[in-house]
Order: sequence, then structure tokens, then C-alpha cells
Amino acid sequence: MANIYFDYAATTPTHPDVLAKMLPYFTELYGNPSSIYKFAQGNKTVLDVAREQVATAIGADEKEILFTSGGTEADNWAILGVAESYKNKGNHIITSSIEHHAVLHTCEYLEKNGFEVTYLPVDSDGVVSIDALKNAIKDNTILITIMYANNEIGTIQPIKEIGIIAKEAGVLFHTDAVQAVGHVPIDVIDNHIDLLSISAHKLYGPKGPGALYIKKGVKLKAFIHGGGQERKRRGGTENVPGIVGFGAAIERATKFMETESARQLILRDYLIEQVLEKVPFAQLNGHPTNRLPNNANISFDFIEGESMLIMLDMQGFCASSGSACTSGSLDPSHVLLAIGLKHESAHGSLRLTLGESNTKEQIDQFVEALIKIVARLREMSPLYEDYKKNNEV
Amino acid sequence: MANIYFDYAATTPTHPDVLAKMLPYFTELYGNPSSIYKFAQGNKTVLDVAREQVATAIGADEKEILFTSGGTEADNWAILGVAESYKNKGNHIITSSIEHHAVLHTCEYLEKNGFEVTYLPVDSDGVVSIDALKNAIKDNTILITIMYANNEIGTIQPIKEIGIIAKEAGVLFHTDAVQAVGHVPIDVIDNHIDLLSISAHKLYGPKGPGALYIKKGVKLKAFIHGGGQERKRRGGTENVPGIVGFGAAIERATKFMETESARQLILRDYLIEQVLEKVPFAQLNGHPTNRLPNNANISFDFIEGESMLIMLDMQGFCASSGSACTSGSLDPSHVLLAIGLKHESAHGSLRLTLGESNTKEQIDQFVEALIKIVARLREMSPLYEDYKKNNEV
Amino acid sequence: MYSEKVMDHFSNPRNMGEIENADGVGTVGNAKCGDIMRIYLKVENDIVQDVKFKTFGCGAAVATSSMATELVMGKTIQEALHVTNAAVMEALDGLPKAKVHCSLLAEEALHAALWDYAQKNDMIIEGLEPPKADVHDGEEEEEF
Amino acid sequence: MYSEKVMDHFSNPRNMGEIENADGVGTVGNAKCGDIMRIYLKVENDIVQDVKFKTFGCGAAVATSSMATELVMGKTIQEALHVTNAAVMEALDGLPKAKVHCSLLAEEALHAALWDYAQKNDMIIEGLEPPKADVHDGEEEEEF
Ligand SMILES: Cc1ncc(COP(=O)(O)O)c(C=O)c1O
Ligand SMILES: Cc1ncc(COP(=O)(O)O)c(C=O)c1O
Repeated sequence: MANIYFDYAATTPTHPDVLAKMLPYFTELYGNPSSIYKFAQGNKTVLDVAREQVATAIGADEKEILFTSGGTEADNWAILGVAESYKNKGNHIITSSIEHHAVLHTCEYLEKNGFEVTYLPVDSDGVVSIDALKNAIKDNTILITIMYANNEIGTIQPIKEIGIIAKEAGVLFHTDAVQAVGHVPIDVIDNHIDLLSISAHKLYGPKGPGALYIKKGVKLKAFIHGGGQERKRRGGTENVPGIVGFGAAIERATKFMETESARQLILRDYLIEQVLEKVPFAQLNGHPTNRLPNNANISFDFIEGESMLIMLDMQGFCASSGSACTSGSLDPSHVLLAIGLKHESAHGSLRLTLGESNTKEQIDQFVEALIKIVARLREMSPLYEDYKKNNEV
Repeated sequence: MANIYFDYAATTPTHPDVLAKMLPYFTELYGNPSSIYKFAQGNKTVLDVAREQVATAIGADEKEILFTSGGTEADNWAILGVAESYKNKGNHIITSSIEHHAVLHTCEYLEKNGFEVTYLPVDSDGVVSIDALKNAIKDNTILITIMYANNEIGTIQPIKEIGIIAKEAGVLFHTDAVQAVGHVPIDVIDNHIDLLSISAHKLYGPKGPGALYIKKGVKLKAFIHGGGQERKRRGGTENVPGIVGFGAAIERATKFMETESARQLILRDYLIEQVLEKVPFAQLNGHPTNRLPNNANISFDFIEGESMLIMLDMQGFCASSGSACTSGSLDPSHVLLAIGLKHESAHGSLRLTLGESNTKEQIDQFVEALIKIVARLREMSPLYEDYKKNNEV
Repeated sequence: MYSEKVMDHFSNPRNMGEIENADGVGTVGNAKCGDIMRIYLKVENDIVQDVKFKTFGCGAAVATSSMATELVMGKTIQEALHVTNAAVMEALDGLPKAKVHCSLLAEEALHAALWDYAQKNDMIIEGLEPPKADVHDGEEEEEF
Repeated sequence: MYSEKVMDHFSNPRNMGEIENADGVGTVGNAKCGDIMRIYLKVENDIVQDVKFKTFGCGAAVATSSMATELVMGKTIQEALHVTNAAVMEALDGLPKAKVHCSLLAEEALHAALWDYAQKNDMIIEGLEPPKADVHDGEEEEEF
């Protein structure tokens, strides 16, 4: 049975055109870009082409793009790097309560090492409180790190407003744009962004490469020490094929973004509408409109997410959930709790993230399957039993 | 003109068989190993297969292998991780003066942050002084980090002796084995190694993945904070195709190691013998026998390495040098200086590292070309002019 | 992730449902942790004549409930009491490490139902302790 | 890495060699830094009649020496003095950032040869300063 993939926020396939561009760099053009013979120097050039492609996608200069081993390293570098380089200025960092673990766990690490971190609350749509942000800024604040768009509920933050506040306060602004780049237009200048994280495998590039945009003038020490790669700021032999693929993928994603995001947005709204109409006790999580064009996150009362996922999987649907059971931890998604969901509802959430392969027909098939699965799981649920008994007429 | 590649220590091509194993994971089996549906869980399984392959190659248990973004990250993690996790025990680290920059720059970073580092001298063959090591160990020593085999001069260290000393002193022992794995047999248990760094692209795997062996019982905090990947010790979506390739490559390298290393060793000795015989004022750097089977490093008096490399390049030969001019820095290779070479000789060094594609014919062609190039550069050299004048009869 | 046995019991849970006027009912777990199990018992002559379950929880939670009911069906009270989480896990060909707590939950649900039965019948079941407040107490996470 | 012009001058260096009984010889640089340049001058009637060089150093060092000799050949002393490193670089269509110091070296070698010529002939060349001890003094590295 062919899979129907609704988990593009988890990862995307590498587009065949992108892979085709990468292939020569494995077996034929394998030179180390640091070597000086022509055979290898060509690979230095292709790195710079990719750098330019990444820079163009976010309105940056190619000198401001440093390649990393993914979104997580970029987030770590940005936050730990600012902490280290600006610790003489202060030890306070502001973030939100709905960041990805790459940001949250890095902030928690800093808390154990003498830094103070403010975790801003979000409203029920998942939007960071601007008032809380303004109030949180202190003399010793050195960094605001707030994600561009949330990976679970899709909510897009008021980035420009945050950028202006940061700028006025003289505080650096980092944004984890891993879910946003290639999906919504981004301009680092217009939004006053100092640091921005990207990951290739979220935009039809290969797993592995990522990048950190470091605005000219921002001091940021090396995080991974080694050879002179990336202008001495990130040691390690460059993943040439991966970076070539990253560049090709981001260029491609940017090119098709307008039409493809519009197409996905229509599908997404159709999906949400169908589910909310046909499945009782369901509610949309995240901002109703200000959200990633491909993200739908819906909670279903009385049932648990992992069970839903497994039943969907048995019918070939790939999706994700905020249930703790999925991750083997005990608490459900910190994002869903932060927007005020009860534990039960957080456990019963389903994240569907659309991509280039998805069609209306797939959504129809999905909704049909979902209706039955939810009904069956409710039949098995002691919570639903109690609900019915308590609400019997 | 086809290139003749003598720079396998800089990087290797990804072997076509290895690439073939990787390919499905880009476009078809692209699931995120953290997702719970079958389509993606299969990728968790292939990561574990690769982990097992890497573990087997060094005599470790698969649970002791953690994937990284390369040798450099593995080195950083090992050293910074021990520094952080064991700082209550002490703040002294012992390394050698001929480590790769991934180790040296990490140690220098620690020196700026309250740690004390001893850089052990080496003898004229590049062998770390065991007496100096013994004398350097203090009560507050927490780590000995000494490379398995040197990337420039190929010298293999007395790893087992060092391991025993570390063990007896109750100090952790890390070894950067990036150049050794897949080229010489390695057994972490027999050598009392606690931490060991590997990089895939040095053994016919793809650029990108690497691994850190962390012996069971060694406490090592996460270095890159994020999702629950790598048993919560290394966040970031795994580079699935890369890791699959890493596993396949290391298994393949181990399988062919005995025969292939023996073949390369014969070629290497032929190369060294031919060059020393046919080119005057030349000398071998590194240990005469206790060296990597594929490494030849030779210094030529009166001439400079980069010029040699460019002239070789013009004839299709890819090689490397320890000259400062190659790297754009001002000092030549710290390794060549550490074994006692004068600056002139260090600048005039050539590193030739052999690999699977090399043949005796290529070496003959190379030696023929080299003889002329050296002669021509000497003709241009004011140092040679002076030498001749001073030694005229 | 899950063994075939687990998947089988998840896809075709045995004894799922309610028992009207059950002799004993036990509910354990809480929504916070994402799993709640309820077990219904019908007991006659010290024998578990019928058992059913309802579960809110992950695949492992459903499968362990299902397996637990199978293992106690037709058993004496004392035999039922000794259906441990280890037995349930073994019968399922194992569980992922992160899911072991689900099998504990099944054991607890069974004990809670037996406790309820004992209370209702004013009897003491030897070796049975009153249900714990939170079945997750005392679990450990892997530490680094 | 290098422009075509640089590669051309490296592969086919102009005016490479020695001048017997040169009117001026200047050697600069040191082996520590990996480049040494020596320039020989033949001067007649204030005109550079012949110029030759020898260089120990990288591709850029060789190419800048070669280009520098081309640029001063046939020039007056004063004109030769004003062949700057910028002029050499420009004539070579630029150099990689890390190699700019090589062009400084060429300028210095030329000045050193002119200085030697002036010394030997007991004359003063206006605007010419004695050779620096180390041509690399005052260079900067990119900082982070
Ligand atoms: C000895 C040694 N250590 C570490 C490294 C770094 O490995 P990588 O470039 O894969 O990060 C290399 C190669 O570059 C090396 O030769
Ligand atoms: C918002 C966000 N930040 C960071 C990451 C980490 O990116 P990577 O897995 O490429 O390291 C992800 C995805 O996993 C993400 O969704």
C-alpha cells in the first residue's frame, strides 16, 4: 500500500532535481574544498554558489551565511554563541515557551550556567505576547530568540514587531526559521533579524546541512573549533554534496513558493474544514489564519494521539501528534500546553503538514479514514464512556 | 587530462557501492527516524544497522557509538564534553603538539576558559614522548587526548601504552582516529580507549557524518542540544542517507583493510624509495615504519610547497603540503615544526596519501614529473643559489 | 517499534468493552500522562468469568490491556492477582523501553478492579494492596 | 584560486634568473614565512636596462616577482620606484586576500634592489627608504 504523507514538517523528501545536482559530488567531484588544486577548488566555488542561493532566499548577503550540520546546530550556535560573545554585556535571554527543543534545551543549558532566561507566554492561538516581551527586556538582556513559525501548531509570530522592539532595545534578535524558510517569504533586513536558523531537509533538500545567518557586525565566536572552514568560524570538512543540494533546494523552494504555498493553503483549509465538520469534539490548534500554509493541528477529545497515528499508519497515512506517548515522555507537547490545552486534548492532537505531493483526493481519503478511527478509539475510551454517562438525558 | 589523486588523507571519494546504498534514502525512504509510522521507523532501524557497523569496526558496542556531523564535531564534543562533565574533578588536559586543529583549537578555547593544557612534545619521528606524558599527569588531570595517527606525517602513536597509562592514572583517554579507522586495525578495548573520533569521508564514505565512540560509563553531556535523537545526547534530525553510507563504507573498509593496506604500503614504500633516490636534498618526515600505510611526507630543500603543488596540479597530480602558503597563514605546519624541521624544510614539504585508485604506474609518472618540477623550482630559488655559491669548490 | 503481538492486540483488542453491573471495576492512570485504563470483572465462585477493558492511551496501553484481560480470563482470583506486568510484557513479546510503564498500568488496573471486587464483597484478597494514587510514581528516566 | 594572469606568470615567469655583476641586488622576506624574493637590476643612464628575479615562495610570490620585473623593465629609477604593490596586483588581475602580502614583498624586493644600487653608487634616490627588516610587519588577520 502506498503511503500518503502528511508529515512534511517532520521532514521532506529530497527533490529528484536536487539529488541530481548533488550526485556528481560524491563519486567524481569529491575534492576537499580546502585543497588547492583545481579539482578541489571547484568545490570551493560550488559552496559559494550555494551560499549565494541561501542568502538570496532570505534577503541576506552571501558573506552572512555560514553552513552548519542542520537547524539544531544553527540554533545552538546562535544562542550559545551570543551568550559567550556578549556575556560581558549581560546574562539575560528572552525566548518563548513554544520554541523547538533545539532552542529550549539550549536555553535550559544556559540557565544551569549562570544565565537567566525568560520564557514568554503565548496566547491561545500561540502568538507571543508583545507586551510581555516589552516588559521582559532588561538592561542585561543580550538576546531575544523567538521562532518564525511554530513546528507543531504552525502559528507565525509577529516577527517584524519583535525585530523592531529588539532593535530599539539594542538587543540581538535570533529567529529559528526552520519551518518558515521556503514556505513563507522572509526578509532579514526588513524584519531586523540578526541571526536566523535554516535546515535543508524541511524544504526538499537533504538531511544534514543547515545554515546560520549572521548579520554583518554581529560578533559570534566559533562554536565548533577546527580547520579554517567557513572563514574560520565553523571547522570541519564541508558536506559538499549536501550543501550543493541545500542551495539547489532553497532556490527551487523560493521559486515555487508563491504558487505552491497558495495551493497548500487551499488544501489545508479544506482539510481543516472537513475534519471539523465531520468529526465531533474536534478543535483547531494554532492561529486560524496567521499560520504556515501547510499546517493543520487538530485536537480530538477523549482519545490519545499515538493510537490515532498507529491506526492511520495501518491505512497508510503518515502524520504526527503532540501526545507524550509518541515521544515516550510523560508530558504531552509543551506547545499545546502553552496555548492552554488541557492534558487530555493535548494527548489527543494530530498534526498534519502538507507538501508538494498532496492532493484533494488524498485529503478526502484521509478524512474518511479519520472519521472511523476517531469513532473506534472513542468506543474504547473510558473518558468517552464517562462523558456519555455524565451527559445522558 | 585525468587527475591522479594522491590526497586521500584530505578526503576520499564516496565509493559507488556506498552511494548506491544511500540513494533510496533521499527521495523514497525519506522518513524522519523520530516519527512513529512504519515508513519512518524503518529509518530508525537503518541507523542502528549503521551504528552496529561502526561499532564492529572498532570493537565497540553499538550503544557506545553516537553519530555526529563529522570528525571535527566528534573531537569538539569529546574534549569540551569531558571538560564540562569532569570539571569538578580537575581542569587539566594533556594533548600533543601535533594534533589536528579540531583538537588543538578546542584545547586553546578551553585554555581561555580556565583550563590548563599540556602540549606534549614529539620526537623527530613524530612520536609522543611517553616519559613526558607520565610526568605531565597531575591530580587535576581529567583527559588525555592524543591522536591515533597523524594526518600530515602519518606517524602512528603508541596508543596502547598511552591507554594503559591513562587507565592507571584514572584519567580519560580520547583519541582522534579520523585518519586511522579503516586503514589500520583498531580495538578500543585492547587499547583502553574511552573516547574515539571517526569521520566517514576519510574511508570512502560521504562527507558529513562522523561518530564519537563513548565508552559505557563515561559521562558526557550533550554538546548540541535539541530533540531526543541519539538517545538525547545529540539533537538534530539524523542525516539518514549519510549515516547509511558511513555504515556501509566502514564495513567495506574494514573488510578490505588487510589486503588494501598491504597493497598501499608497498606502493608507499616504492614511492618513498623512488623519490629519495631520484631527487637530491629530500628527506622523509614521520616515522619510517610506524606510519599509516598510505602516507608519504617528504621535504625538499630550497623550494616551497605551494609552488610544487601548483606545478603538480598543472600536470594533473593532486597532493598536499605543509607550507603556510597553502593555507594562507604565515607559519608552516605546526606538525612539521614540532618534529624539528626548519621553517624552510617545512615550507618545502609534500604530503602524498595513497588510496584505492592508485597504481605503480601512477607513481612512476609522478616521480618523473616531480624530478623536473623540483629542479625547475630550485633553479628559481634564491636559497638554492646561495647554497650553490657557498658550497662551490 | 512494536512487536507483531502488540500490533495484533492493538488492532484487534480482545475483551474490549464494558460489563454491565460488573463485580469489580478499576480505573487507573490519568489523562495528564496520557493513559487511563479501566477493567471490569465478572467473578463467580472465585473464578474470573468475564473481563473487559476500556483504555485511553497509546498502542502499548491498548495492547497490554487486551493481553491482561486474556491472561486473567477464567483464572482464579489468586491466579489473576499474580498476572504481573512482566507476564503481560512477555506474552506480548516485549515492549519498547519507553512503554514499559503501560504494562505496569495494566497490572494496576487489574489490581484496582480486584480491590473493588473485594471491597464490594467485604473480603480480603491475600497479597492485594490498595491501588496506588499514581501508577507512574517511582519511574526513572535515563540520565546523562 | 588564482587569476589566469597569475597562473600565466607563475607557469612562464618573465625575467627569471640572475644578473652577473648586477648594479643592485635586493633580497627580502624570510624562510620562516615561506617567501624570499631577490631582484637583480642592471641600470644605465638612470634606466632599468635589465632586471631579473629569483623567488622562493608560493604561486603568488613567483607571479608577483615576474610581474614586478616586467613593470620596471626599461623604466627610469623614479618610475621603477613608483611601481607599487597595488600596480602589481592590478596587472595580475588581483590576488586572493591571503596572498596580498606577496605583492608587498615584490615591492619591497624592488626597493631593496634600488637601495643597494643607490648605496653602491653613493647616491640618494628621492622617496626611497631603507628596506624594512620584516616585510610582514603590520599585517592583520581577520578577527572573530
Ligand atoms: C586527524 C584528523 N582529525 C580530525 C579531522 C576533521 O574531520 P572532519 O573534517 O571530518 O571534521 C581530520 C580531517 O580533516 C583529521 O585528519
Ligand atoms: C522549528 C524547528 N527548529 C529546529 C529544528 C531542528 O532542525 P534539524 O532537525 O534540521 O536539526 C526543527 C526540526 O526538527 C524545527 O521544526
